Amino acid sequence: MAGNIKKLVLGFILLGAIGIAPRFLGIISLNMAVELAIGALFAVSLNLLLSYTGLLSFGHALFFGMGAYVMGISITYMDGITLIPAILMGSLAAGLTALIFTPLLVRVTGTAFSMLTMAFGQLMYVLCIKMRGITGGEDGLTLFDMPLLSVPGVFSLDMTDPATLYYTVMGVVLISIGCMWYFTKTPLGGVQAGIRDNAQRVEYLGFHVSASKAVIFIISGTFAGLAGCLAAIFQQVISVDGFLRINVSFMPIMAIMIGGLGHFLGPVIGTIFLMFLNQMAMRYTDKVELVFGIVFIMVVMYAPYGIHGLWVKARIYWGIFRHRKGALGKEERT
Amino acid sequence: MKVLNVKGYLFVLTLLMMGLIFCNNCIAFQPLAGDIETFNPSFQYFDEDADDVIKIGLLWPFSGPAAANGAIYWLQIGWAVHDINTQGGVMVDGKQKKIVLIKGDTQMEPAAAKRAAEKLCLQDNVDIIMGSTGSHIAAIGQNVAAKYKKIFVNMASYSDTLMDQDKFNKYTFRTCSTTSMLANGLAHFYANRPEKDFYILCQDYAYGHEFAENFVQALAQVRPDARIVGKDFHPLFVKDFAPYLSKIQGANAQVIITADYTPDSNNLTKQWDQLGMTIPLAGPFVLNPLALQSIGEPYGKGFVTVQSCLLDLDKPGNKEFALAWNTQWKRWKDPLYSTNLFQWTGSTLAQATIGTYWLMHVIEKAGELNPDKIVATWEGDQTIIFGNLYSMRACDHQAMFNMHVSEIEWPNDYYEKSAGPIKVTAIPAEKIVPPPPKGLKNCQ
Amino acid sequence: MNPATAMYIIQALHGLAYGMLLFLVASGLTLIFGMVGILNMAHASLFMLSAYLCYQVLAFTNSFWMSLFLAPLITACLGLLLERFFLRKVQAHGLGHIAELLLTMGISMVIAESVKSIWGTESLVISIPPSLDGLASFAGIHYPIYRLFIIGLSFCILALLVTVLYKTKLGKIIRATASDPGMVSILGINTPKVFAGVFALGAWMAGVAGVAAAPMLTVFPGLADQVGMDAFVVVVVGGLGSLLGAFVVSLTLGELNSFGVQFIPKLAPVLVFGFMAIVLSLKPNGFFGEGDH
Amino acid sequence: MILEAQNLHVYYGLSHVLQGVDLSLEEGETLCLMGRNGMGKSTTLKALAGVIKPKHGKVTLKGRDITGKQPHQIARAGMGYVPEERRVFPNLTVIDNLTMGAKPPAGDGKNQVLWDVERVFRHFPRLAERCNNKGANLSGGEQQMLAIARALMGNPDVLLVDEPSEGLAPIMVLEVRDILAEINKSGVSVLLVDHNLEMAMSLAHKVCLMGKGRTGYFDTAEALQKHPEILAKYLEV
Repeated sequence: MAGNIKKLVLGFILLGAIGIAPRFLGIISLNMAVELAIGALFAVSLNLLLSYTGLLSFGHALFFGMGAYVMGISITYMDGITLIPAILMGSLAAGLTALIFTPLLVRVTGTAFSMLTMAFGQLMYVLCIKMRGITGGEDGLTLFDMPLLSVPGVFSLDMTDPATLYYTVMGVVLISIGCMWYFTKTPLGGVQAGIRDNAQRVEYLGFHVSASKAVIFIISGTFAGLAGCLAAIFQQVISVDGFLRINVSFMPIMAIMIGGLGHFLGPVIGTIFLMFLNQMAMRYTDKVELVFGIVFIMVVMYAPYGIHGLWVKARIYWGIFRHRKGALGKEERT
Repeated sequence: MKVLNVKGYLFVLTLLMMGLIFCNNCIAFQPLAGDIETFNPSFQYFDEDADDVIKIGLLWPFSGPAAANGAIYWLQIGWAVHDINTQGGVMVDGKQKKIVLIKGDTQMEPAAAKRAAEKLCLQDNVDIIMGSTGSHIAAIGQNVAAKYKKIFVNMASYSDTLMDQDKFNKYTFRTCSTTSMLANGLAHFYANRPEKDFYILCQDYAYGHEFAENFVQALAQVRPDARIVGKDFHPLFVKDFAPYLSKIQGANAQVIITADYTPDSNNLTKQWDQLGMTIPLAGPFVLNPLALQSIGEPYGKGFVTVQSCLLDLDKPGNKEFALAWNTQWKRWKDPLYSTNLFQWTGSTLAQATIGTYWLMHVIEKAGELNPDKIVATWEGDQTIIFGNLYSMRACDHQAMFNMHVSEIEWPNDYYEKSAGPIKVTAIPAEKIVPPPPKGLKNCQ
Repeated sequence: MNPATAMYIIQALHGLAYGMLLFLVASGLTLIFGMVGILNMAHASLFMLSAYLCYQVLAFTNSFWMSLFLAPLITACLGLLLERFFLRKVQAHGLGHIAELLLTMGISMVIAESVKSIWGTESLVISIPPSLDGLASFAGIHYPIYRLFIIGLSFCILALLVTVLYKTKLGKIIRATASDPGMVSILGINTPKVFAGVFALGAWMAGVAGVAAAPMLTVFPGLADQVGMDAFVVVVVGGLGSLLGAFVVSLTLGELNSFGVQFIPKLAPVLVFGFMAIVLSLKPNGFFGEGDH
Repeated sequence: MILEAQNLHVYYGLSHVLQGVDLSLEEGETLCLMGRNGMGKSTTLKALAGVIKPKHGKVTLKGRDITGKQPHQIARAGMGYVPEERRVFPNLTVIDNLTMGAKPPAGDGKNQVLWDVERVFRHFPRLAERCNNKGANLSGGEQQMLAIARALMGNPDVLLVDEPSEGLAPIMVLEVRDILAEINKSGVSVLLVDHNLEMAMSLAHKVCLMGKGRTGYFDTAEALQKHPEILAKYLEV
């Protein structure tokens, strides 16, 4: 109970900090926070799949890009559309793509699943380049005339203003992550961990493994699509390199690994760490890839459960240390 | 009239000289007049904290897979900046100001590019941004720059649509050519040549298609009897060009028109040689010293290259620059810059240098760093650098200059051991520059 | 000869040359996967490194044959070290494929960046050795000798590999280890040593491919990604761990590529990934894949 | 004493599976380990073969301490192990399955007749018939024979056999029993785990009964047959 209150207080402090941040941060830091939040949402959506069903997707950029492209295309070709329907269309399109692929995907596991997702991701990448007429090819779509995020007569927000963008993205990301967290606590969400550990047992419990996998795959895809929409709004350019390349799929995997596999908020920590690392590396050297490579190797070798794992370990050691100290203290007293 | 006439050049040159005599303050620097011997591309030092400097942000990939590209522009712009700095700098606000270059690493990724551009604008507080390879990156760069009212000088992105009515903003200038200028230049070159069967082999993306379309259109106008015997678009970074080349051989083409750049162009040249082909390649990037060196004698003799600033060693200004560059190159030890690729300047390797000199001339003419003043000064500005005339079209901010086409010669007296362009044909700007986009309001 | 027939023959040869080169890279990758269950993302980097080493050895000794001997040897040693000091330790964590994936990706980044620092970012000049330069002519067809050499070399290595795997006791041990390493260990065989050996063998083959490719392709820091993706597709479509699958799919991709260019150039880039997506949709473990790893 | 285990403790994660197993096998004997399901019989064999590491305890083979050694080291020291699942290599032919693990006996092997393919085929005529078939194409009984034969090719001094009769037709059980008897007669000590009481009793010189991760009753087979109530206590559900 005390732990819960502590967490609640911590949450409120964090929320407050996010709320007042624009007063203290410059545009650069604000934009970095936006980028971070989008990256975190994308990584959490992938983590939903990875940590809770043990399915590693190598082609999650497919959904990220699908969301962005559908949103971008609807803005470019549909006159007078506002942002909210465009975003909805983007996310739903990503979810729909996931739905279309589910019959193929749910029947495979392990490496085959990773390979199949990668194949579709790459296929989408190539197709987007080929369909130059709609997607703009390598140059992509530019959204320099961003429509307003508005409900007519209620409110209207300008997404080119950094602070407004910041609040909007933060709000959407927090709500989305909250939704996903809530999902993991529902009975169906609980089953996902079961699928990862022992698919057969889940079948015995009366849940259909394939259907459960399909549901989580679609949810994960939809939120990845939403992250893509936000990224497109932020960057104002939707290009294959920025949204569909294989690196885009790898980044959230890295974030999950670094943050800590199997922990819901691990990817958020991982995204923050990667962002920070990128900034530091850029400041001091041109060899950003070298720094990243070495960090990945170190993480896998010495902290296989990422930052969260290190934290747990540290707590255990701290516990042992305190226990010993306490014992010592008692001895002294007696 | 194929070559711009010499009298015209002399006239403008005289005017310029007279201007120098009468107005000492107007132009404080001259290209190549500085202490270029102390220039070292690997260790360019800029005193960023000094007061009264002109800060220029470079928006290029300096890390990641495309880092080589950033290095090329870092060298070119650094050259001009070093030259100007050692002459005391640029006369602005009544003071001689030195130039400081600040890297903004795009990593060739849109997200990183946006971050880098914003950092340049807001944190480093640069006065001007130069960029950028990759038209999607350049689009982001010019958009961010316009948002914070910074001049953006596009020196490396050729896409015609980058300055169309949707993307144009008044703070962006393009000093390099567009894809259609390159293609038109090449087509005009073939107007009076015997070859008439062409095969087009381009990269399968916007740039390649744009080039091919423009070439075909221009060729149809200047050479109605020419035939396009085949057209292929290959994906970026092809491993093996052999299937394409064998197909071309079967099509009985006389020239292969290709807009490919490295590494595709290198690979193409290499495998062209391995298959024992004799049909010459023609395009903007076929003059790559590394690729030509690797195929051995006769080093791609007969290839045709088209470039905005192909240096003509018969021309005084050009020759000076080329020789100064070559002398310097012999001293560069860093593997980044010591390869044959950098042995001679010209073609892609001179474009940004010239653009930098031009920009500095404009700043000096404007006399202040206020972006609106610079915009007003640059629009319609004309200048001569290394003997070539450059003018800025006011309505869409596209640089206008002659396009240069040449056959590659070997052996030759000028380029030590390597192949090079000898008799350069200048295609006059008015023939090749596309009409300005109609939607822009100044263009009507 | 009839030009059409000549075209078919030449395009088939082009496909064979590239397909066999691809097979050299992919077979090492699939061998390692079949044995150790690791999808080695650094494999293509070893291939690239070997191409660069070929350049360096050429610069020192001016002998292509020397570099064909030395460069693969160095990459094999490097592979051995990677297995011994990195992968084996990570496998002991028991985190499964994702950890190995991240590790090998990290290694590939380090290799790529080291290559850039040592040899620069521009493409290197590696000419075809004089003894293999020029065209061979038969029945009115002219074909580059070097490409024929690549085809021959690849077949030699394929023959060597098949002999070792199917005719020697070592081969039996390797194949048995691929299916059940625990049981092999129970029979008194030091499986970690077998793993290391196979890893080194795979790296060696990547090395040979690197040297063979160096004069034919462009040696630049993106070479790993360029060929790596194709090799990856081959391994996945052919069935992870299946040598036969790698062979069949390499040749299929090679021929698909050259005849695709000849007849349906517009679809050529989509072809590879479309092929992969379709095959995997129908057979998730690839053409010749055996169960799930 | 050719094989001896003292106070073995094994954990699977947090569950304490073996809680003190003591065993001893005399040279040339067959010892049968019996008990109900889940009492740790297979685990004991695995711990002896080195497939899992005991947390406490000591195992000696021919007087040498082999505790905590790698499986291949233990095999080289003279231990043969036929796992419950047989684990025949499916992609190798019968003959390849046999030859890949063949090795000379540990030590000097002075009073042993060497096992080679010929001798194995004499004992297992069924395998000789199918010598070029893939492991995956064998029937259950043939796989069991192959697994035993494969272990013999390593010329072990001690053979651990886990549930050889499981899932076999009665006629095959008899065949397997005869083979095990022959093997034992040829000088190999056998440690057998099996549910088939009849077969176990006909083979075993000694019997060890296990309950809840511990060894309990340990005596000769004849002695046990006089006390059916003990057998009932350990074996009946």
